[in-house]
Amino acid sequence: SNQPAAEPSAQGSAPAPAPAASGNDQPGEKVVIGFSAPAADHGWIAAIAKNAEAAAKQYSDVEFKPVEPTNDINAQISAVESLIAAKVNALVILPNDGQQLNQIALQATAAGIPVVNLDRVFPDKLAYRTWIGGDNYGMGVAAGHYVGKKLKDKGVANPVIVEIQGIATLPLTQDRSKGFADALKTYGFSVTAKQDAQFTVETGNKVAANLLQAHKKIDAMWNHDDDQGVGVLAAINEAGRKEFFMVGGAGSANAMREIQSGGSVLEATVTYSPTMASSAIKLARLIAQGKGMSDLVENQVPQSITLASETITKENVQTYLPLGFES
Amino acid sequence: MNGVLSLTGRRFGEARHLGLVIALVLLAVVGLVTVPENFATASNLVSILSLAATIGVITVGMTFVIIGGGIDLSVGAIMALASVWATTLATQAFGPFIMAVCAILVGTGAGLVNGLLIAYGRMVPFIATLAMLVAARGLAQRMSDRKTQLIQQGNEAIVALSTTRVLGIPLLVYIFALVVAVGWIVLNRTTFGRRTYAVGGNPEAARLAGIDVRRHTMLLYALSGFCCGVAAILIMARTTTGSSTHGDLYELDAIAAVIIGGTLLTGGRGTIIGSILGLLIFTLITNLFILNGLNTSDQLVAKGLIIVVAVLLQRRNLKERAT
Amino acid sequence: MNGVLSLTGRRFGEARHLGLVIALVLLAVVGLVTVPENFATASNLVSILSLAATIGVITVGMTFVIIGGGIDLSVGAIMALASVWATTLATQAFGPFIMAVCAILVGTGAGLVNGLLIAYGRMVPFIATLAMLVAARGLAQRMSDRKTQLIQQGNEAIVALSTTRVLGIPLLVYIFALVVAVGWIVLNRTTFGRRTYAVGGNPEAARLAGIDVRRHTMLLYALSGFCCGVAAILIMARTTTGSSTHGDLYELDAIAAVIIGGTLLTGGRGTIIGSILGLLIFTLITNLFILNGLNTSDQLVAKGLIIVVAVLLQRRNLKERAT
Amino acid sequence: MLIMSGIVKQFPGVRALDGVDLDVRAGEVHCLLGQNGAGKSTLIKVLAGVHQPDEGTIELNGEAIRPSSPVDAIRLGVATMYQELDLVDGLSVAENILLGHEPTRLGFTRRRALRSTATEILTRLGHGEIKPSTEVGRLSPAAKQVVSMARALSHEARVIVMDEPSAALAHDEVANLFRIIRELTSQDVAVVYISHRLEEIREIGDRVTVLKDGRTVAVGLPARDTPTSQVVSLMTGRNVEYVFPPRSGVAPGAEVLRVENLTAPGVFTDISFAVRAGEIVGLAGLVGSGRSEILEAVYGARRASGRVLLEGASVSRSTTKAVRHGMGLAPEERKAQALLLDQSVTANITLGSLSRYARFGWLDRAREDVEARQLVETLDIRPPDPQRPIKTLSGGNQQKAVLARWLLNGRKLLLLDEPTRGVDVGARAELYAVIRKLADDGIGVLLVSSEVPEVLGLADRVLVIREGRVIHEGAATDLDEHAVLDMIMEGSAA
Ligand SMILES: Nc1ncnc2c1ncn2[C@@H]1O[C@H](COP(=O)(O)OP(=O)(O)OP(=O)(O)O)[C@@H](O)[C@H]1O
Ligand SMILES: Nc1ncnc2c1ncn2[C@@H]1O[C@H](COP(=O)(O)OP(=O)(O)OP(=O)(O)O)[C@@H](O)[C@H]1O
Ligand SMILES: [Mg+2]
Ligand SMILES: [Mg+2]
Repeated sequence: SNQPAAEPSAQGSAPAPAPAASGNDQPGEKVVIGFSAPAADHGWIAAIAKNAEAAAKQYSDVEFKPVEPTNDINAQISAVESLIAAKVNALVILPNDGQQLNQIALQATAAGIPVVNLDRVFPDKLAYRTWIGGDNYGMGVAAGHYVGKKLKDKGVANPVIVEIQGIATLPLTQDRSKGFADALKTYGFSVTAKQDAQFTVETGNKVAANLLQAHKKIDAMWNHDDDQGVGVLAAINEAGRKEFFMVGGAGSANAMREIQSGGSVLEATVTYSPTMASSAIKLARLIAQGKGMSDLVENQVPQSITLASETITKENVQTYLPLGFES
Repeated sequence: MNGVLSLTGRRFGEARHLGLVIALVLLAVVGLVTVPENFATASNLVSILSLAATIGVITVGMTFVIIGGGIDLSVGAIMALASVWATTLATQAFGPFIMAVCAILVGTGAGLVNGLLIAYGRMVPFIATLAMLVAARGLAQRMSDRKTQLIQQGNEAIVALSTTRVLGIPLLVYIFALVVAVGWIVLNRTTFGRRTYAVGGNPEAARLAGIDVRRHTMLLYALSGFCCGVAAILIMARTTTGSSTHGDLYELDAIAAVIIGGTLLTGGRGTIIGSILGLLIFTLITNLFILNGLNTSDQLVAKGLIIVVAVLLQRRNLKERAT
Repeated sequence: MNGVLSLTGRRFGEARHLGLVIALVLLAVVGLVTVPENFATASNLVSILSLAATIGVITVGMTFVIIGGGIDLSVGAIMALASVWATTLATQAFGPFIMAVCAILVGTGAGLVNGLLIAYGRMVPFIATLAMLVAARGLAQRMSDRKTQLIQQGNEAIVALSTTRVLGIPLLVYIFALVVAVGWIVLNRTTFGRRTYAVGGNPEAARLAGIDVRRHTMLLYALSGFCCGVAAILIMARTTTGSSTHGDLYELDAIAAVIIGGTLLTGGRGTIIGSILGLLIFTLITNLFILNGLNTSDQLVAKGLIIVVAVLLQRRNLKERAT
Repeated sequence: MLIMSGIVKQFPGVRALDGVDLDVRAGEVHCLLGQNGAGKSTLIKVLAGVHQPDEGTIELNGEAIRPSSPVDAIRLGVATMYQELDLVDGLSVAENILLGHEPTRLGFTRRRALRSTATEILTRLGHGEIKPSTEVGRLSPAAKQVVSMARALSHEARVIVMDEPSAALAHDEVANLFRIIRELTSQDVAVVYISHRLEEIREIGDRVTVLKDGRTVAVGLPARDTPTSQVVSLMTGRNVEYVFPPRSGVAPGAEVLRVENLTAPGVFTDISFAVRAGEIVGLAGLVGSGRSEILEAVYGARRASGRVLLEGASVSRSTTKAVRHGMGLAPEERKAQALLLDQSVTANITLGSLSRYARFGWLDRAREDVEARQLVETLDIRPPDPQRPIKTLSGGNQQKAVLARWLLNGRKLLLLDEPTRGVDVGARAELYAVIRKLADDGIGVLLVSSEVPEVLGLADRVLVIREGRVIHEGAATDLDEHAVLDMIMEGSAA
């Protein structure tokens, strides 16, 4: 059958992309899509890889060619080099660092291979055909508004706001923090303390345990990443602290369940959905086949697509739960 | 004359730890001065010990391995594998006790494989345990499908190790203390422990004295794996999860603690107490930084400097004693 | 008699490398079988060498340090620091040549600090270079404000090392080859190299033979730092950036390559060729995985197994020769 | 009681044992003689289960045995003191003595039993003053030798093998050792005794087996009655005069070395003396009297107050400078202090004079090889292959290579610490000749030896050291062995 499979994965972690209304999903010319991403030692990144693969499987005209995920820039460059050498029809790249892979993406483009830049952006627009990704700044803003509004409503003066970042050297972390700070500023608040963790449960736990010792009374906490959030929550429970509320980030299924059940300090999370990988594969296919997005008027796929960061709370968690990824 | 010699011998040991104790005290003073209201609280001290517990258990095993002339790079990965194995839904169905047993068995088993490769396959410990590091992490990822595995309802007994307190101290700190105590006794009071010094200090002499050096070496790695299994239980308790990302770079921290504690990488010398003091220094440094709100980059620079100063201080102290 | 003896002596050396060569050949065969159309292409071979170049340069320095009885955990961090320092806007204003000089000076300087701490401060190499690892990464983060620093227009000459090809091979591969060749010559044909073996093999004997062991030790770390500086230039060329995240865990890879190449961690023995062969094995493994598009977790497991098999194979080969 | 016959052991490239026979009776001291590299140590390692023989049989009390590991041999009643000290530095004296068969209960060491057993053995050895709790790494070489001996005695052995036990011992210690050996033999224990000192063989031995080039050349010679010349010619295949080379009679030249008030607290005090060109000055003293330390301090390898002048100029205290100014030291413990075990003989010989073969740091390996080869021939280092890793040479041949290191380039002053330790009779005579020739060529030599006859026979002038002080200085010809021993011992009992 040439129709996309109805249910892509039993796990449910890769949401089934809705079939396009037009004939875009009809099989076209056969294309090979190369895919390179960081190593999947993180729930979100793992979901990215899975979603990409699941999306590709839906099309009989797509040959999916992933390369070894790695966290070493040097090796990722080498991996993309090998994809260029294999003359794939389109490339989907989630770079470890957009700036550092810019050069190789330029080479790919120069070799006539359209590059779909996933999430972490290449600084040079010549380096990619289309960018699709999340809105890190917007994510910070969403969290900032939730925290700011809630504290304002409560009438807290000089609140203690604590921020647990992800990997500090990633540009996305800096964007998130900036959005958070900017949004808080509109309420006249600022971040009291921030520390960075490594996107893992254990580092989240360690940083949180120490932060809780540093601040005996906290009003609100934003944790950038729901993966490490599991560890953060464990530390909070261990310390028996309940006086504050917490906002998560990314939107893992686990965090959503926690929000849904209530009774936890975790009240909300702001999304950064790995579904973007499914879309990226779809876009790469369309570009390689020279098609446009059928819901749009344009004949070609747009140059950039930014996902909105949404705020999930107890009220709307029901609708988001199916999209949550297992961290 | 001989009396003097053996006396200096004992003083020497004390002086070695004295340097570490001085460094710890200095750090504590820094804490008291910079964050008086938060540092010397009972809850902060408990928090420091809880943070040190997981890696502390691993450090005990590592001390044995290094005194025995080896090195174990795979500790963090083995701990991750054990934590994942113990938290699969299949294992969790058997309840918390079996989960704990499973973690320990997996850890010991992986350690045993290390030991076999090194003792009987005659692989260099660095390479064998590096291979184990890579393979165990891969296996842990496969088993967990790269997902963090939550401890299910009904198995909270595991998490209780972290949340239940006796005399205000979480159970896992007691476990840590127990492992240290048993480690000390085994190292100092049993033939197994004493022979570890011989196997590490002069394997040829040990062999000539009739010790089965290979078997002993194998057991040392199994012991280290066992400690990783125990550590897996503790990390599961603390984070309420099993995950292939647990214990990242623990090997470096554990080895550093052992070496700063006065154990030579060449084997044959060292103490458990020294390793634990070394580890507490590292834990205390991190705690102080976060209490003071330093950012990570500055933390790193300061950490490097503190390590250098602590070691030079310790050396100075030693030298004064020696002359 | 003499002829036979020295022949076996030489054969022994060859046999050691032979094991590595066999492992390489086997991996190549796997490549030819699994991805015939992509593996044996010129562009893939060039790609392998480019990938190996950065860490290869570091491995040369590491070989010296380890033969000299030490260890250098700070290589990756020093490379990162050198790359960041060389790509600050202030440095970039002086043009590509000064940038390169700056990278080398920073690398050598950091290595010198290691050397001073170890040789004259008498710190254990493991701890001193661990402190440098931590501090250099922290400093690199501070300098770069944790941001990736792009090479500006006008300084593309640096990037050209990666993009310009002579006879189809990028310049940086030539630099790699040059460093290996010079390293080999220094180790095998100069007094410095000979003394390195002496200092690592028996420092007391070296001292009593009139070698200034401390000075030599210091120079070894400076040399390693110098190699990190050169590696920084190469990584800047390849990534077009300086970053505090460059070279993460390179220390493990470099040490592993050196040890798999037959150099003992205890010092006094080893070859540059062995180290480079060891490194190529690791690089080839990665390349094969890339080409085959294996799933990550399986790759890790396979990598662990391959390392074990390669080493056991090598040992077996040695043993056959010996008896 | 113990019969080894037709033992063959092949190492890569060397046939170390080529059909050796040994026949030891209960209650006797059976001496094993042979040149350096003859295969003595290898033979006893075969007996001790360290090496497996390629051919041959071993019979103990009429039973064929084939010890496959050291544990095996120990269980069969064969205890061994190896030539190279094999102790564990990080463990205590008591733990070293009983290593491998510690008294235990449920895996726990019975520490009191451990200590008392060790004390008992040490007391039996006449060294009750060595504390069982001392860390072995902190003992002097001599004390380590005692511990090593104690370990061999700790087993219920029927055969005790001693490989050059006296090499690191001084005169009174050797007497002590002999007392122990007699005690053992009176209990019907057989002792296999290896030494290069023929006078010891004569004193303690019952029968002698002589090895040459991995073969037995004489069995069961009576130790006391066989003439020395016969033993030596059996060992070497030629006649060697075990004599010291004649002193030249030329008056010594200008002062090469002057040492003034050299003091290292607790080790030696107020040492002053001079060495002239062409003169050999010997330091005599008990083990532990501080002679090695004096040598090291002169060489700049050990901190001490006072002045050291080389040809009138003060030398700063570093070994590098010492070597540059023309000194050379052949240290006492060759394995720990002198050798690069993994390296070739050549690399070991040229280590002290690398710059001689280098231009701008570039080594001229051909020249290096030629000169090393010459020295290997001059000193008769066997096997005569300079490319061989030095660790595969026998102990005595290694010692020769250590000496060779300083014969390469014009030294002004040589410091020799026990230069003939473990060197066989024939080679010894050659070494004496070499040392004398060096002096005749105008080099100053400072010699430390625990063998008083050696000091007296070789040196021109002798300093007697006791407890870190010079108690006598005078011409060697004015002294005899008894006079020196009296001076050395006097007061040492207190
Ligand atoms: N492990 C080894 N590998 C290779 N050759 C060896 C080894 N051990 C000993 N040999 C060689 O075997 C021969 C006999 O050595 P052995 O140590 O038994 O001599 P020895 O009689 O004890 O001499 P010495 O009096 O100098 O101690 C020598 O030629 C030596 O080089
Ligand atoms: N590492 C050490 N620590 C403390 N004291 C030491 C150490 N080494 C040697 N000594 C002491 O220094 C003194 C001299 O030692 P040593 O045995 O080397 O003297 P020696 O005259 O050279 O004897 P030998 O005949 O053994 O060479 C002894 O009292 C000894 O106990
Ligand atoms: Mg011998
Ligand atoms: Mg001495």
